[in-house]
Amino acid sequence: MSEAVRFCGLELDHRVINASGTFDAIAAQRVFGDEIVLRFPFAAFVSKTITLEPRAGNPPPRLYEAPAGMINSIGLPNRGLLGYLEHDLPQLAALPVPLVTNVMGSTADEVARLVEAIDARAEVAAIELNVSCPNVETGLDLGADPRLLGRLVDEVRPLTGKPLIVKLTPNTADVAAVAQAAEAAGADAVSLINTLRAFAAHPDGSGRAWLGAGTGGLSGPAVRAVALAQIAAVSARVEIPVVGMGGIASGRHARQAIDAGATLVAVGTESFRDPLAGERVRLGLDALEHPRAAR
Amino acid sequence: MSEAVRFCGLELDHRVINASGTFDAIAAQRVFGDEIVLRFPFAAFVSKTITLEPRAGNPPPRLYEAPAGMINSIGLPNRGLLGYLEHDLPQLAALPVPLVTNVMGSTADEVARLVEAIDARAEVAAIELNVSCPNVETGLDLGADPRLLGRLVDEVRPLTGKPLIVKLTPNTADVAAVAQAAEAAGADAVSLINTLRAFAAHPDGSGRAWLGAGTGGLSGPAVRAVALAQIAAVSARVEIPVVGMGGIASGRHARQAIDAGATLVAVGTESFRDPLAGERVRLGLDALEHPRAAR
Amino acid sequence: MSAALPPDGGSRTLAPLERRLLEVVERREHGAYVVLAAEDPDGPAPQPGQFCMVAAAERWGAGADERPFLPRAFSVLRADGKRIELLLEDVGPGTRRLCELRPGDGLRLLGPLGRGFSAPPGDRRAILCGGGVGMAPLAMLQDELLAGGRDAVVLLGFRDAEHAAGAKLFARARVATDDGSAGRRGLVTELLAEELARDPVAIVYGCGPPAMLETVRALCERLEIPAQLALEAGMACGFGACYGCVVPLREGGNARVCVDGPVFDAERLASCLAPGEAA
Amino acid sequence: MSAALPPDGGSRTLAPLERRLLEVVERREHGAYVVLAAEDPDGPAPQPGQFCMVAAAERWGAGADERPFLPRAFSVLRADGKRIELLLEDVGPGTRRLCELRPGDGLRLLGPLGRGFSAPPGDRRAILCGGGVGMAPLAMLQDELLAGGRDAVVLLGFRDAEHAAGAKLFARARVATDDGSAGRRGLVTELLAEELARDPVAIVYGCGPPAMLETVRALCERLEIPAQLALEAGMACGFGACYGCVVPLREGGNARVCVDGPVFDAERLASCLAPGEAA
Ligand SMILES: Cc1cc2nc3c(=O)[nH]c(=O)nc-3n(C[C@H](O)[C@H](O)[C@H](O)COP(=O)(O)OP(=O)(O)OC[C@H]3O[C@@H](n4cnc5c(N)ncnc54)[C@H](O)[C@@H]3O)c2cc1C
Ligand SMILES: Cc1cc2nc3c(=O)[nH]c(=O)nc-3n(C[C@H](O)[C@H](O)[C@H](O)COP(=O)(O)OP(=O)(O)OC[C@H]3O[C@@H](n4cnc5c(N)ncnc54)[C@H](O)[C@@H]3O)c2cc1C
Ligand SMILES: Cc1cc2nc3c(=O)[nH]c(=O)nc-3n(C[C@H](O)[C@H](O)[C@H](O)COP(=O)(O)O)c2cc1C
Ligand SMILES: Cc1cc2nc3c(=O)[nH]c(=O)nc-3n(C[C@H](O)[C@H](O)[C@H](O)COP(=O)(O)O)c2cc1C
Ligand code: FES
Ligand code: FES
Repeated sequence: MSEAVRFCGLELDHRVINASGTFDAIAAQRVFGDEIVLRFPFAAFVSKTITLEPRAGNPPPRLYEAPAGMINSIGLPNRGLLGYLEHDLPQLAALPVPLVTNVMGSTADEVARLVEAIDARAEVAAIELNVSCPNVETGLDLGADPRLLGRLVDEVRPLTGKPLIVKLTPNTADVAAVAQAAEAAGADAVSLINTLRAFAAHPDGSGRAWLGAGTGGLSGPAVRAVALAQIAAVSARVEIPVVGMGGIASGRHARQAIDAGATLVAVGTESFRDPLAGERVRLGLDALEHPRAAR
Repeated sequence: MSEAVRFCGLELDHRVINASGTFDAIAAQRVFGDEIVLRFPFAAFVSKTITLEPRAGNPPPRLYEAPAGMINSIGLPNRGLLGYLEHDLPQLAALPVPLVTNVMGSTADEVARLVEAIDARAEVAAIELNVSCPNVETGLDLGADPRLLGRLVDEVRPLTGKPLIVKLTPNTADVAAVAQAAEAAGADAVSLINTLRAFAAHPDGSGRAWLGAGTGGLSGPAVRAVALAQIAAVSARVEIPVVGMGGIASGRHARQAIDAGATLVAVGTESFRDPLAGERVRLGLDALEHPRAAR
Repeated sequence: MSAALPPDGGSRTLAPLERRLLEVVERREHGAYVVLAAEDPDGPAPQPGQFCMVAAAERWGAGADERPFLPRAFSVLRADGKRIELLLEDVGPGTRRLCELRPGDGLRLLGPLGRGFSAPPGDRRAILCGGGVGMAPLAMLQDELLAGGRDAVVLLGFRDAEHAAGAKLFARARVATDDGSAGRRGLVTELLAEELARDPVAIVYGCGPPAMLETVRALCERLEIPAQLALEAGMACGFGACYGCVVPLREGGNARVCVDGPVFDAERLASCLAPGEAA
Repeated sequence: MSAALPPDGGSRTLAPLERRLLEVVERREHGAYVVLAAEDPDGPAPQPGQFCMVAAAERWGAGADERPFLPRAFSVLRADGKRIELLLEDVGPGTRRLCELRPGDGLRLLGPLGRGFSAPPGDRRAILCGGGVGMAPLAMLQDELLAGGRDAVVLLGFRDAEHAAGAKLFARARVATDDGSAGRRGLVTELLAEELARDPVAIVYGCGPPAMLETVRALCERLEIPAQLALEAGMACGFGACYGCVVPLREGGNARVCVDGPVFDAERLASCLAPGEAA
């Protein structure tokens, strides 16, 4: 009943995809068996962030429960580019939906090498560029400054013919300006929001940080209103499609993101509460779009 | 039992004050009578934001309930400088605690006139400068850019001998850089966080904005972890005292803000749920600091 | 016993500064409505038209979209110095949670708040006109008027018979329903127009949905009959702290419904409709 | 009936993809613990050591600090294909809310999840060693071993007699308490050391607080006795999606407790303590 949608030249069955790093299709197969493939909740699968070198991620604890949300300091653990290409990609390519590979580098050169390598793989339908990596000099997110981000996208854009989605950081003064810079440099789409920088105080009251990494990122319903504001601000200023996310937990929330200007919506934290959240969001969205048919 | 604390030369009975715009001491007297004066919940009273000219504020609806928080688009209604000086100030001066007057202007000249006029009034113990006003040219908050803010504080600093607190905007990439700029320009303290820019979707599902003003600001427990991260980031980079706020609803939360580096904490949204929230936070904080005495 | 009706809105019963933790002692259903009664030994006697900010003591929140978060405003239905009664209609997460409460459960209550109704001027006949759950503040007003030896005509409008069951909360009342399933078929404002035509030396006390109040307001304005209207508005605090509950005044500027109202002299209001809302 | 113990951890009972909405049918207290039983007609038979992610169907949230938000992990205490039992200790907002549930209330459950215990290799004697609520996954393991005609010594450690009441959940068990108010005064790991000294041809199945597990791990390592340890970790999802629940491995890198565990061969673990935590 959902309608197919075109997104950056890809034909997707519906508008609901997963947020990077919040669904592991390979692990899900170990847990749920083939059922998860037969009833895949998303119209495309976005990988977690891949870096050039393998990363162990941050020391535990990595999770903190916040009011109407959670804070994570996972730290982007991944097998690195080679491990991804050899180990993960063949399994992800077998999923019944297009594959988006999310990559991050801390320098333009690193990003370029990632993009080139992923570009060479036909199994990958699109590339998402995570620019929430802290800039080594300023400590700010790489994607916080429109000029720096524009330059980065400029450099890597020519390296791939695949759709290039820039995943913006919300920790910035003017997310729409950053989105415009990405668009001007040739991005095919932008996605937002990533997590809000947040601190989790140790429950023992000692004032120490709870998370192994010190700080983390806030996600879930608590950030939804911030996400909608940023999605609306960006959509008003760019022509390229927007992937909206941040606290989406129902069809109604998805509808709100679409009304704010998003073409696709991504479900993140809500999948932790319910592995079929993506399907639930899609069905809810369908019911809102075709209220009669849903009865 | 609470210990007195020095803050910018002021002697305060304890560490808990109100967040600007979230407590109206004059209205509270109409509702609760003298009881609110006899049992004033805060160690200092911060006025709502005063502007040069009277403002009616935004059209209703002005409130939206969000997960673990709320979004407001009150729009800083106030009688304007003259109305404040004539009507509000005499009543606020009768409160049993020092008075902080919060002011905002959209140009340096406006701010200067406000600061000069308030400086002339002995009843006012300190001035808080709200820099979350949108810059007319960029649409960004006036306080989002360290250079612009530094220049503003530079201009108005000489105009008053009273403590000058700069209330930072959280809608920026690098709040610590902005705080440093305020400090370098002579601010005596900084306060944070103000509300996060947020969108409230109409509950009727039409995609329209619910709030009369279109967008609003998110406050309450939902923003607490973001506030703690910003308080910690700022405290690590400035020497001047920090007033921490954002979702503080208990003594434990106040303790977390103080551990993150705050000297004072301010209670905002929680006062809406409980007019004595300030007292409750102070007693909770006392109990954490003197666990034995509290038994 | 409620506090006597003041001659004008200048005086009000003050609220204790503390949110009181009350115990629910009774829960009754009246058709579509729920009446919750709680023991309130320390509550001062409210004036008719005053309201309270209320939350469940336990598990306030965690409904759809993780709401409710803020307390909710409810008129005092009745209060006698020992117990307080509220009338609830389940319209969302907050009222749903409150409707779930059972005897023994706790309630957090701040109030009485706001400015209530004031006494009828001279010998004008009081006509109380309520729509739906808007009847709540009129019950105590009728009690008070009758106790003071004055007449008090009550006209109530409801969607249907299930809702009209709420009229039993009044000593006596005439009812209209949209579908005619109880009382007269039609709008309560039609009853009001007839009543005023019969005897215009009256004062109207109104509470109900915006469109109904606006009809009452316009009618009274045209007939030059005084009216006191109890408004609703989304509220965060209920005691003047947030400036969220404003209504525009005819004289210019806004008033806060929670401290300047909820009861307003109709002549001060430009319209009872929200901006952009159609009657 | 639980699923038979697999020869090694390679196989596991798969979880239905859907969170099941179950009805609580029984709630019992065993001293400091609560056992919740729910009807689970569509639940596959879990292996001993598997767990579920659980939330109350109504009002999950709105506790202190507006928590719980995420579901919580609980070992399957027992399951027979028609009903599932969980053992709860109230330690925070999530367990408190679940302990409030009464027959008729709803439960959302995803599972069985994770990799459970595997059968004792050869003819090694199974010694089940649990600390506090960590006894939960051992109950079904004992049942299964006894049903398979094997011995299963159960050693349990508790704070005091109130907690030791939980030992009644086992066919038979020896108990130690910190304060000596029930069973032997001392640590369960002392009972274990004696047991292993008596007959080292054994395999140890352990679950409990980190310090206890670490003692078990170190003891078994020293004595070169195999052990399978069921770990806990803060979890958001329980099915490998969030990477939040990791534990460092001796071989380097991290494992996810929810999909690679919760049961690990002790020799794969560097330490059962959280980084920086003292024994
Ligand atoms: C002075 C006064 C007296 C009142 N007396 C009574 C009374 O005696 N009995 C009674 O039953 N009711 C009374 N009300 C109304 C009552 O306060 C509301 O029905 C109640 O607040 C609804 O809360 P809810 O959570 O159930 O519904 P909500 O979900 O809050 O929905 C109620 C309305 O709020 C709006 N809304 C929806 N979502 C949001 C959101 N996220 N944020 C903000 N607004 C939203 C919509 O307009 C919706 O129709 C009174 C109100 C006032 C101001
Ligand atoms: C595989 C597995 C099986 C389990 N089996 C059982 C069982 O059978 N029975 C049982 O009773 N328990 C079991 N547990 C433990 C159970 O999951 C926890 O006790 C439960 O999650 C606690 O939730 P809570 O909300 O009650 O307490 P929480 O408040 O979540 O506190 C529990 C611990 O979490 C940490 N914590 C505190 N605040 C936060 C926060 N804001 N964010 C993140 N962490 C925080 C602290 O370390 C605290 O001690 C199991 C756990 C796992 C992983
Ligand atoms: C546990 C966790 C891990 C995440 N990992 C990644 C990641 O690897 N790459 C990335 O771009 N975003 C990552 N994110 C951010 C999400 O993709 C998403 O932008 C954010 O969580 C907001 O959406 P939500 O509120 O629906 O979760 C992660 C978020 C969470 C909660
Ligand atoms: C209804 C409302 C009105 C506010 N008005 C002002 C204001 O006039 N001036 C100002 O500087 N901040 C204002 N704020 C921001 C608060 O002072 C505070 O910075 C913010 O709400 C975060 O704290 P909290 O989460 O405790 O509410 C307002 C906040 C709310 C919710
Ligand atoms: S409800 Fe807050 S000012 Fe009226
Ligand atoms: S709990 Fe999410 S990966 Fe283990």
